[in-house]
Amino acid sequence: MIGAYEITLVAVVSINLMLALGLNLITGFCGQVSLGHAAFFGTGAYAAALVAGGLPLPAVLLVAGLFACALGLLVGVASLRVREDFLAITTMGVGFVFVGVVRKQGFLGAEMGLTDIPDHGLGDLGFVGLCLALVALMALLTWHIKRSWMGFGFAAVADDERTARTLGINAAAYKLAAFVIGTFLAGVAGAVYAYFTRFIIPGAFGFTVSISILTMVIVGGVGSIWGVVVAAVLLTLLPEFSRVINDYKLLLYGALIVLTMRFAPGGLAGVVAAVKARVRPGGGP
Amino acid sequence: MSALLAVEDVLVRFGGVTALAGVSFSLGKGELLGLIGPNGAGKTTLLHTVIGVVTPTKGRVLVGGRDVTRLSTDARARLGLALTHQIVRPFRGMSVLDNVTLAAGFAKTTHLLRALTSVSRTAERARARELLALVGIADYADAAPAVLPLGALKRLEVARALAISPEVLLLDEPLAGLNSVEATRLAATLADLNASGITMILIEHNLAKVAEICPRLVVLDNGRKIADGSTAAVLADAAVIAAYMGKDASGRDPSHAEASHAAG
Amino acid sequence: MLHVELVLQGLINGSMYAVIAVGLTLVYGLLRILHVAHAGLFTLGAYITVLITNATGSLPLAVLAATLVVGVAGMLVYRLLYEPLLDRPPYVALIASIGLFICMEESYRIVFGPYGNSFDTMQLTQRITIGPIGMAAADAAMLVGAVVLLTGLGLLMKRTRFGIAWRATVTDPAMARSFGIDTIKVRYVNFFIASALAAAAGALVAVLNNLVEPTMGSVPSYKSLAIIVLGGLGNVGGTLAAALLLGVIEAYGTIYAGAFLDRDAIAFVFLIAVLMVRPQGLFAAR
Amino acid sequence: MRRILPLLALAVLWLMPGTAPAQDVVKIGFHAPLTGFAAADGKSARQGAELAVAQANAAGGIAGKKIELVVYDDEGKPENTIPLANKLIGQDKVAVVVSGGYSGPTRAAAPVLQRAGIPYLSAYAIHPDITRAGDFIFRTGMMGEVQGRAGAKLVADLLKKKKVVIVAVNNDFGQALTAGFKEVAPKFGIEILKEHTFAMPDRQFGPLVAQVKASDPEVIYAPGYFFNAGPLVAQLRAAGVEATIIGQEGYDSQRFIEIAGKASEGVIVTTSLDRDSTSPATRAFIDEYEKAFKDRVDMVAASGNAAATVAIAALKKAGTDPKAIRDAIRAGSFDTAIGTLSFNNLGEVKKAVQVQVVKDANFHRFAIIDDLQFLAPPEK
Repeated sequence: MIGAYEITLVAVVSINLMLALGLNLITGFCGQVSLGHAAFFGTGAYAAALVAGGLPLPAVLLVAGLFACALGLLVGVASLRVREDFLAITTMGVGFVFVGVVRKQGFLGAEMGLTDIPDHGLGDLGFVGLCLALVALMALLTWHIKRSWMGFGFAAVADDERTARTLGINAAAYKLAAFVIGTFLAGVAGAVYAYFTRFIIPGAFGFTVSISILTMVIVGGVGSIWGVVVAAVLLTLLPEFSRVINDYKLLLYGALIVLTMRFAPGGLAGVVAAVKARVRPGGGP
Repeated sequence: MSALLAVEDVLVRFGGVTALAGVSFSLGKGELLGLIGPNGAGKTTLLHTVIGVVTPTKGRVLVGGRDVTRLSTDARARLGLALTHQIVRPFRGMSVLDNVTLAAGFAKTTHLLRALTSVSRTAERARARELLALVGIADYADAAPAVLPLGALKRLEVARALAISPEVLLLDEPLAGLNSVEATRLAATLADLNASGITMILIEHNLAKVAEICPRLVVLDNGRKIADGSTAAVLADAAVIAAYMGKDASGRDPSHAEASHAAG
Repeated sequence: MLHVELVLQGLINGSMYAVIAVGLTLVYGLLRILHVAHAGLFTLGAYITVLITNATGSLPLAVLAATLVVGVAGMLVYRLLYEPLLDRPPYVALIASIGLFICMEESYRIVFGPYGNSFDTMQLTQRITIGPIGMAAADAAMLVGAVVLLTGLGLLMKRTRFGIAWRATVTDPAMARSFGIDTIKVRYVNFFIASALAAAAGALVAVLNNLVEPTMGSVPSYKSLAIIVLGGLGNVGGTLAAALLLGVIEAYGTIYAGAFLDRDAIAFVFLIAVLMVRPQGLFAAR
Repeated sequence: MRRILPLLALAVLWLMPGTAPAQDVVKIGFHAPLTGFAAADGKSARQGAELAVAQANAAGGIAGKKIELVVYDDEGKPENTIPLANKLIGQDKVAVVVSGGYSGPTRAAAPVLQRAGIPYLSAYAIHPDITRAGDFIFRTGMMGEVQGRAGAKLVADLLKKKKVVIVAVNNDFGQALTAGFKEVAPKFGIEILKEHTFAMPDRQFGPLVAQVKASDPEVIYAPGYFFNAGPLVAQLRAAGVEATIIGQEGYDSQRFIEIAGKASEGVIVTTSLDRDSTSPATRAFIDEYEKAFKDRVDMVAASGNAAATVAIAALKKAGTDPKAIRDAIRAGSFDTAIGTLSFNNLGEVKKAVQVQVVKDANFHRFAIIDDLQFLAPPEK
């Protein structure tokens, strides 16, 4: 039976899926490790909260996405300047600065947050339908990008940026494209979040959110769309199923990450690829 | 008529070390230039300056008369420069065929919007297979680079560079590490390509090989150009011999002798 | 007068950052691992210090035990987690490290409880005055402790065989091996020293706050990453300078920028601003 | 493949469903941050609520039925609390829900419970929006603003002091308290010399202490939690700052006194729990809690206990019909560990503010602010 619990759970999972798909584009496809994805998520949520009163829902989603990707473009341009090692920490810094600034701004509600975000007017099932449709759209978009020449270029940049350049690929433009598209998706996820909780507080977009999204991408297997989808669903739902072991939940979550990295650093996708290669010895190289 | 490629008074410093100390030369269309010199002479740095991986402290690089010194590597690649790496750098996450296919699709990858809207790789795959066949590694097309022997990887470098249809091919020791049969075959391939109209600069240690295929040589020693001319003339040059033989055989400028020692 | 105190307090905080971050930069310099779990070892050091002091009544004994146990724990982290991941892309070790850090924080919460622990008898409660400047004895201990530890580390790096071996290994591991340096041993010693420093920092912070908590490593975990980047990754002297500078900047930021920026964001505003002007960090990376 | 087996085993372990007892019970839903940054408060709130349930069960339960507390971890995350509230409603079929959580999760759950028509009691979250979700939502704790007002009254009326520096934790708790304090400060002629904030994870306050010292106030009004307050108070005193320090219910834990040591002596806090109360409900709570959990009581535990006590009393009176429970809460007056509670039209609690002072390493009664008109929470 599908009750309100399942429906709201699907919404939570969907939001995480949107975030993970967007980050997979940046980190998975294009190799740019970002520890600040929650900042774009938050930008979308705040933008949506501010405009939701005056605009129809599709426009709100669009505005949220655009605000997030404007910040994404800015961060992308900035991170072109820093060397690869520094990128993860620079993006982490962006996350902290975002929260640190938002929590002091009166017009963003400061610590008390923004409240009275209007109802989406779709009803519970309609809202979940919207969530699923957005997830499907984003999955399709990233799937298309992966098989397009843009995805081919991303793979080259992720693999060896300097060599990609010598083959005429404008690595900077590709990285920016990844940032812009990935953060747009995060912004849309932010709008969905705002409609879902109907109030937002700075604490909801902190470092731990960025970490958990990155964990989904990496446990799924960087770059693998289905792997990331499965990981996002599992990692979001496992704590739900394990409420009985409340106290050990986060410990097990941490252990799962450690064990995955230690024994299957390619994530779920890597495990499946390895199993496939063993099952069909002729199939692999 | 301006030269196809010109390097003017290029100075490169890394920290306190001068890697290139004011090197100039130019290259006409269709030439096959050998770039030689002892280890540490600055040959690779020179090619990297030409392709834009290294930005010179001073001096200019011109392609077809246009100053490209401030252009990015990828922009220069689009102007027709291609580089093969001395230490092979295949994309390790892609098959051999995809390595070359990607390069063959340079017209699509150049524009982001076009890249986003193009999916088909058929034409580029066909072109890539041709190139793999041309350099003689068609059999490895579906393999991962990790399983290829060095000789095949060197050829992959060449095939991939050729795939972007360059006007000037910058080859950084493509023959190093190959056995003599492989080296002879690849050298012949390169000579054929040159004959078909591709301009080349070839860094090579094996003087005999260079002498065999390059009509003209530029010699670097300790970041300076010490000779530039026809192969026969250069190989007879006392300074070149001194640079290769170590301590001065001809009583030239002592600072230079010292430098060549350091570079050795 | 206020400014003297602000600078002084900034240096005290900065020296705490320095002792934590220097260990992190040692690990990064050698292995290119962003060792987030370092902050978990810092917390472990703090817990051991408080628990053993309460059990035996001896703070020095407790600190000694903390540095030894945590040093060994650091070597175990290297052996069991990082070593098998060295040939993987760097983010694999980073994520594994984050996972380990979560596990550590949760273990502390489950084992020691969420409320935190304090010394039964507060340590170093006296007040020291030098002319017009006064500070708590605990603050002085932090400053002196940091100077002693970092000077010791400096001497170790400059004057001893290990220091030479470490620097050689960092510069060129293959070359170091060909000179007969046991680079594997260097790694273990490196983890021991870095982790022992973290434990010492934990002990000092425990004394300073009279409070150790499961989550006390959270802020150091990310702030020390910012510091080692500012210091030029792997540059020990640069890390020290960046830590002290950040301490002072935060001290001023807390007072004068508090209305529009969170204190924890100051470090990153500073970091991003610096990286835009000097992409290699405040002090050149090696 | 063999390497993956431990992972699978782990996953299976994780997925094992909780087994709810099948016998006839009355369920009270409960959520609190059991993991994450607020785990300490989560644990206290949970123990407080569990104690209330255990005591009620020992006294025969509700009409012969046992009470079961269904506990979930909200992790302090609003978005997680929405499905969780729905689960409590739809699957656990609870009659009433108690929040032992912070404002974010409680704000998220309130509209869900309101829509489902399940009464919801917030134990100590301070955000004004919580009760605005509707008539099924109640708060047994004080609103931040109300407590802030009480703080100002304490400074001016009871201590007769004027020059104040505010040093507040940078979150909704600190912001609400500061707002309440500042709202009435002019009326009392209080002069606010400076206002600073610190972050929740901060334990080192050197620069703030230096600044406070330079401002030379008579009173330091410092909203925060025991883990901030312990080091803050110790560092203020170590720096020779003699001003009176006013804390709030966030300080109200024995841990504060342990951390700050001697420096905690004389610190005055506004809170809900009166350690010197002679009320049987309060005495029973303090004694039973310390016996059951081998730990000293704190404000959060008392608040969790009080909210659960109200829920149980309403269940006893009204049975398990949610509307009847709501009406019982609305109309009733409840004797709890934190005093006698009744509710206004908005569902906000009407009660006195306890002022406690630290003396000889224990909290003791300093005063009670019971001007209910002055303390009146908003009705809308």
